[in-house]
Amino acid sequence: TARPANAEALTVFAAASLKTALDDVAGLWRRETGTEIAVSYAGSSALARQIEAGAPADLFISANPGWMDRLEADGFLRAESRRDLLTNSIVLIAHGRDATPLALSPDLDLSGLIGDGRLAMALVDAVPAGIYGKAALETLELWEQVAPKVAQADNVRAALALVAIGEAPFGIVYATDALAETRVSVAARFPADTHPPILYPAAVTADSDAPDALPFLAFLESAGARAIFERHGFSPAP
Amino acid sequence: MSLSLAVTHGFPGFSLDVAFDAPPGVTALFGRSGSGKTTLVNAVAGLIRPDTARIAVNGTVLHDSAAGVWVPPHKRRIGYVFQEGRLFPHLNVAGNLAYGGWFAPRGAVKGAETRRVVEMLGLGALLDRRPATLSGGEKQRVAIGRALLSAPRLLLMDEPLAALDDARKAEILPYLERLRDETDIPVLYVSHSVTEVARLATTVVSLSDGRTTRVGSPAEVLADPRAVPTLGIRDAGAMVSAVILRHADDGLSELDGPGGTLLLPRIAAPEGTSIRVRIHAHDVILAREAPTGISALNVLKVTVAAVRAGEGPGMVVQLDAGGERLLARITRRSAKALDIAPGLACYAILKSVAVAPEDIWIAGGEDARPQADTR
Amino acid sequence: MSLSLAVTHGFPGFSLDVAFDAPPGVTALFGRSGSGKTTLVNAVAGLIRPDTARIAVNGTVLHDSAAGVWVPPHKRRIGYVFQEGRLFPHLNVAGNLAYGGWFAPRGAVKGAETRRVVEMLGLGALLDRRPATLSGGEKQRVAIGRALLSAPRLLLMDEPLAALDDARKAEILPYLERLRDETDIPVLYVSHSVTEVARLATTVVSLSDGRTTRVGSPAEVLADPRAVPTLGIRDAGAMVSAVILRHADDGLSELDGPGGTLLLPRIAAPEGTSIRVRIHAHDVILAREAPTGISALNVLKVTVAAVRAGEGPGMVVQLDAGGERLLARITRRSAKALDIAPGLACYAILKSVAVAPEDIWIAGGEDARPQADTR
Amino acid sequence: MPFLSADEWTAVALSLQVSVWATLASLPVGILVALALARGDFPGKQILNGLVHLPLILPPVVTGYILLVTFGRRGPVGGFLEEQLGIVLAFRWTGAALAAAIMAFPLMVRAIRLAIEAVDPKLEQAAGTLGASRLLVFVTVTLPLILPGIIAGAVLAFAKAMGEFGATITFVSNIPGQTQTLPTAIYAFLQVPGGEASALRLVLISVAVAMSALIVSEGVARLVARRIRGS
Amino acid sequence: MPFLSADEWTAVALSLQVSVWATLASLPVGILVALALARGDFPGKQILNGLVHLPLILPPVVTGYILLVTFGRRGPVGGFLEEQLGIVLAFRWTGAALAAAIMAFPLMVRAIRLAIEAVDPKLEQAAGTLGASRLLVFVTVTLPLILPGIIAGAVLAFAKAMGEFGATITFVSNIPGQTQTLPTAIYAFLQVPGGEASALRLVLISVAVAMSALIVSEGVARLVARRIRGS
Ligand SMILES: Nc1ncnc2c1ncn2[C@@H]1O[C@H](COP(=O)(O)OP(=O)(O)OP(=O)(O)O)[C@@H](O)[C@H]1O
Ligand SMILES: Nc1ncnc2c1ncn2[C@@H]1O[C@H](COP(=O)(O)OP(=O)(O)OP(=O)(O)O)[C@@H](O)[C@H]1O
Ligand SMILES: [Mg+2]
Ligand SMILES: [Mg+2]
Repeated sequence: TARPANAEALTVFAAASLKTALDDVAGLWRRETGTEIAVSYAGSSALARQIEAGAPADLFISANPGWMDRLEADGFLRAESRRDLLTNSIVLIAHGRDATPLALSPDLDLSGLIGDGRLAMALVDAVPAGIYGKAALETLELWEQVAPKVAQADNVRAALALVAIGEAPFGIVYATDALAETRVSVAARFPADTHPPILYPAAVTADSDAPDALPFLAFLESAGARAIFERHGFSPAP
Repeated sequence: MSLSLAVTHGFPGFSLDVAFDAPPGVTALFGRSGSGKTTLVNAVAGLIRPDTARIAVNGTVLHDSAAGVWVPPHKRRIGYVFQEGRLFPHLNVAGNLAYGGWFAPRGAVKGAETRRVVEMLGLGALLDRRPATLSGGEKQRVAIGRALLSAPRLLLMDEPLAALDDARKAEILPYLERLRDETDIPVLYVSHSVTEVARLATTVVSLSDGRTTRVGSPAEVLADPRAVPTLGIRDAGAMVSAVILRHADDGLSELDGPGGTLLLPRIAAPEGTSIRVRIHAHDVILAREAPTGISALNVLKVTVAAVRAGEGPGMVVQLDAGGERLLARITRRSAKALDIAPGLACYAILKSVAVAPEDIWIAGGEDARPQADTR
Repeated sequence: MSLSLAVTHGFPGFSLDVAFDAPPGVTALFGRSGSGKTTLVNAVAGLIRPDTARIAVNGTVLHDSAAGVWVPPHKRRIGYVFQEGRLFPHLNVAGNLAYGGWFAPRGAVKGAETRRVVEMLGLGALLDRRPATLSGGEKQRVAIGRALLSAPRLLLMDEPLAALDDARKAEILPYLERLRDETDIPVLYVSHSVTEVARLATTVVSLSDGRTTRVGSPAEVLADPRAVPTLGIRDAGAMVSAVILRHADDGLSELDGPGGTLLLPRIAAPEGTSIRVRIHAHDVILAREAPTGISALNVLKVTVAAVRAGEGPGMVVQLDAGGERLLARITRRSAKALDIAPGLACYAILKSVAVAPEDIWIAGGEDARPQADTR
Repeated sequence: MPFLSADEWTAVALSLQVSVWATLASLPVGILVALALARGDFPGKQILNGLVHLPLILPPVVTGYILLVTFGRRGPVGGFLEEQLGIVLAFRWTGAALAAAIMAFPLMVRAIRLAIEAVDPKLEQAAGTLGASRLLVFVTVTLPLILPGIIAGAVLAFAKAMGEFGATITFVSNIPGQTQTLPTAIYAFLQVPGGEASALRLVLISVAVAMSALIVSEGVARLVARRIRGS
Repeated sequence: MPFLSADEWTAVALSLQVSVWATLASLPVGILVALALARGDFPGKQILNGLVHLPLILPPVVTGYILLVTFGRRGPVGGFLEEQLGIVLAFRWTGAALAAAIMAFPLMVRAIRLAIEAVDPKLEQAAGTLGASRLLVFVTVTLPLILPGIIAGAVLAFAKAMGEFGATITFVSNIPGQTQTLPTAIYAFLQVPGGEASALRLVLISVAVAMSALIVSEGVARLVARRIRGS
């Protein structure tokens, strides 16, 4: 099949939560190589489906492995190019600048702390941040008590907003989100072993013929890129 | 004063400037198409806001632009029969008729009156129908009924009978006359029909190009030889008074009329009733001597009061008949042959049947119904 | 055959069942409000699909429900003057007038004709105006103009003149007569006015409750004593033929009429022209002897042909005047006094001015304009 | 296995509840605003007009966010409502109804406004001469005549409310049994690989419900219109 | 620092382009469909009506998804269009216009339909008797009379297209310079910490553009209506 007009320009499909970090990395790439790059940010699910439908994406960076697995299984990726790029952690945040730190354990009366408020999360069965959060609460045996109080937002940013403006006293978001929002503070960090690893896998698509695809993928793991990602709160994947 | 008006209004290319005071009763607005009749009526109804206006009905000021008084239309209590019907499409005929009653003072519209109006207008079979399914004349009848049944303090009727056949008109006119005679609701009545105007009007206002050309009683306006050009020659005629003496067996009524006994087709009013008759100028024959052996039953002794030549072959002769004025229109040739000149004593001949039932009406009796005999 | 119709149609509570063949010319539809006139006209226009129909105009079948022929309205080339105007609100008067011409065959509507119609209808000053700003009569005139200027093969006119004043009517009627006489466009003309009908119609179809009660020439229908109840007594009368002999200096025209010389107000047609005159029954006086010294100029020798008593005080007397029929309406009392009976020779007296200009017209001359004298 | 899970049934019921309330409760306001826009002549008319259209122009998330900061418990209006009237909108189905109503408002207003503009003012004048005040003219003449337009507006609003998602979830989140409407449930299914079949099931339900409403309303509108035109 | 970045300017321009095209290109279809729904009497009318409303009922994501699988390069229609006509919609601005047009279609159709239903058929009959065929009646009478409704429908559609997000991002993604419209750009900003200010800037631009269109169109519609009513 024919490629779209700008075949040589690199098109990256990336999960929306990467926008600020990846925009900076892309800027660096442009400065260093002088070549163009366009990044389309949307939900991982939408992007994955678009790749299945023949989208002109050269590179896909997903916010969770699930969609990457599906694309790989159906042969839309160059499997050998797939790698786990970044990792993130989830945190319990509270409204206000200086939340009392909490010790996460089955004994914690989280429900009592929430009171008649809400625990803001991303969709617990659909959106990665929500899935990880629910898994962590289950591991910590806290899910049962807080489940009725969970307000699920359609994405993790909306959950953050609920806590930021004080509509919900607590929320579970990525550490990266908590970092930049001054109206919330971290009350507790969920240990990495309480939930499946939070990974941002990346891979070159099967249809890609952009010569820059693999170099850019490599560039994402370069020290310069890494510094940017870390500045935005991401960690390099193990 | 029943209706007092002073209105000026300008449209691009047309200006209205009318002022008159009319006594109680029916004020007929008469004038050619486009002379400003509907505009004036709309001003009275409050549907347009004329540039300047002073409008008062029975002493109540409805609009006084100088004093800043303006009564909104719904407080004017007006029954307006529009030139174009304007029935409510979502209501059936019964609903349209009842509409005005919903807002009238409690008890103002009586069931009996509704039934009478429905019957008079022949709407009984149409009550469940929607306006969209009515014929042109049926719509107009409903519009008349709707206005009559809104317990109005003022009736505005813009060519209400134009879409109706003569038989239907003959049924509605007596009702309007009764309304005029039995109630004190002033009526502003727009019509192109001199017969209607002469029969109904207490006052005739003739409009031309937005200006009043004549205001007066129909007797004055219609019997004025100078009015002939305005009214149309065919409608010239005089109105005379008479008293019913006797109803004869052969269907005629004998009247004590101007200059002698008048015989007319039976008038449905008791003996002794005063009536008014409009006698068309073109129905009157003049004779030097009383003729005999002719079918015309009425031969009145008259004196020629004035003669006025028209532009064509005709002349209008004003006659004095026992103190009342009559008009006759004859040819110049006849006038010459008979030597018609002011002061001449002669005879006016009039066929009984030449007088149309709609030209006879009760002079103002309280309960006598001015129903012309239907023969 | 010019117009051939057989239509049945049912509405809830009303059914139409009409069939007639009319010769070329104007076919007048006459009948009370709600008698089915508009329904019939709509069927001819193709705006309703009657239950069964066979409609042919000048031999062209427009609708034949039995044969499954149905010509859609826009192919019928009809100029329809609707009872309610139906002007296009988004076009100005000029646009409304021109509308029909856009779809007529190329060159069918001539500029001169447009100018003539605009002038005749007095629309010159209104051409730029939108229908919403026109008076009732102005709208109706535009509607008439729009129909006339669509180069129609058939004209349907549903009470076209009802909203107009007499003077305006008098300007339009001659145009319609000329249309009838100079073109072969058949016209189906709905009217409540006997004067209009008598003047224009070639054929009169009288409808009552959806059924034809009479079909015939106006002379037949209007002079038939039996038609009196249908037409209304005031409109009974006969049509007679006459030839213009001489135009006198005093504004009268001398005619060779039935039973003698007729003197009428000047008729605007050359000497020698054949005309037709409608003489109202109530304008005719009967006399046993020729009267003298009276202003009535016409005294015709007649023989009583038939006598028909009415319900009231009147009788209708059919007269033979030199082979033509006349009608007179007199009181029973006079009939008795004069001993009126079939076979009696007597005199019919008629005032010249009693004959209205609109009751005189050219019998069918090709270029003589039937313009009544305007006096 | 039943066609729908209990949670899904609840979502269906809740969607209906939210949509019906959103439609009915905004109808009077919609009629008033449409009237003001169609007939009124006041300063700020264009601003009102713009405000009404705003939910159409803004991405739903933005509208939802604005609702959140305004009608949330900490928001100026939301706080007032809670303190003074005890009305809580945030995280409640009532809030979902508010969001749906606001998103559907421009559609409703435009339909009603068009209907009002089509009413012949001459009929209203006639009603005025017969003694009806402006309010009564509206109730007895204008309102019946614009009924088809009101129905059309209500149907559009209902359909929009059935499909509304972005503003709703931003404002009231997704709490199963309380604020989880069909569109949210569908959205959730579409986020996970392999959720398409479940989503399709809910889509079909949603379509079936909305279509029934549509067909019924069309029938009613046709009936009303025919009554006005006269069978 | 300029008020907007180059990418953002592109997004503004693209949004305008997409909305104008979505509106103009769907207008003829919208008029036809409105005509069929208002006047037609054919089997499947209710189905057509339902289809038209579908984008309103479905969550935009679903509509976008349906577009993706239908008009995508691998989809049945998309494949056909590309092979036979060389038209590619997926991941092009044309696709964004398609998505916006489809999302706005119910609003446009309803407005036009209401206007058509308000036209007095008696006027169309009159035009018929004067020789105009059904098509010409439509062009010379119906169309001018429904112009205010068409303008209203176009404005609604334009406003909706300016705000359309869910279906667009699902169908054509969010590629800067190619498919990134204002709403999708706003969305992307809202997904990251600190993006609110940028989002707000874009929201203001979007509102300003749509409001200007609104005000102009109101003026035009008022002019047209006044001409019809007669000054
Ligand atoms: N759609 C309809 N449904 C029911 N009845 C109808 C319908 N249309 C007309 N009618 C009835 O059919 C009869 C004939 O109507 P039509 O309009 O033909 O009368 P018309 O002779 O033109 O009367 P007019 O002189 O008052 O205009 C009337 O009684 C009318 O009420
Ligand atoms: N809105 C308007 N703009 C401009 N001219 C107008 C407007 N309304 C009425 N006119 C003009 O004012 C004049 C008077 O109109 P009006 O309707 O009062 O006439 P009318 O006497 O009722 O005539 P008709 O007997 O034909 O109904 C007409 O020449 C008409 O064209
Ligand atoms: Mg008028
Ligand atoms: Mg009729």
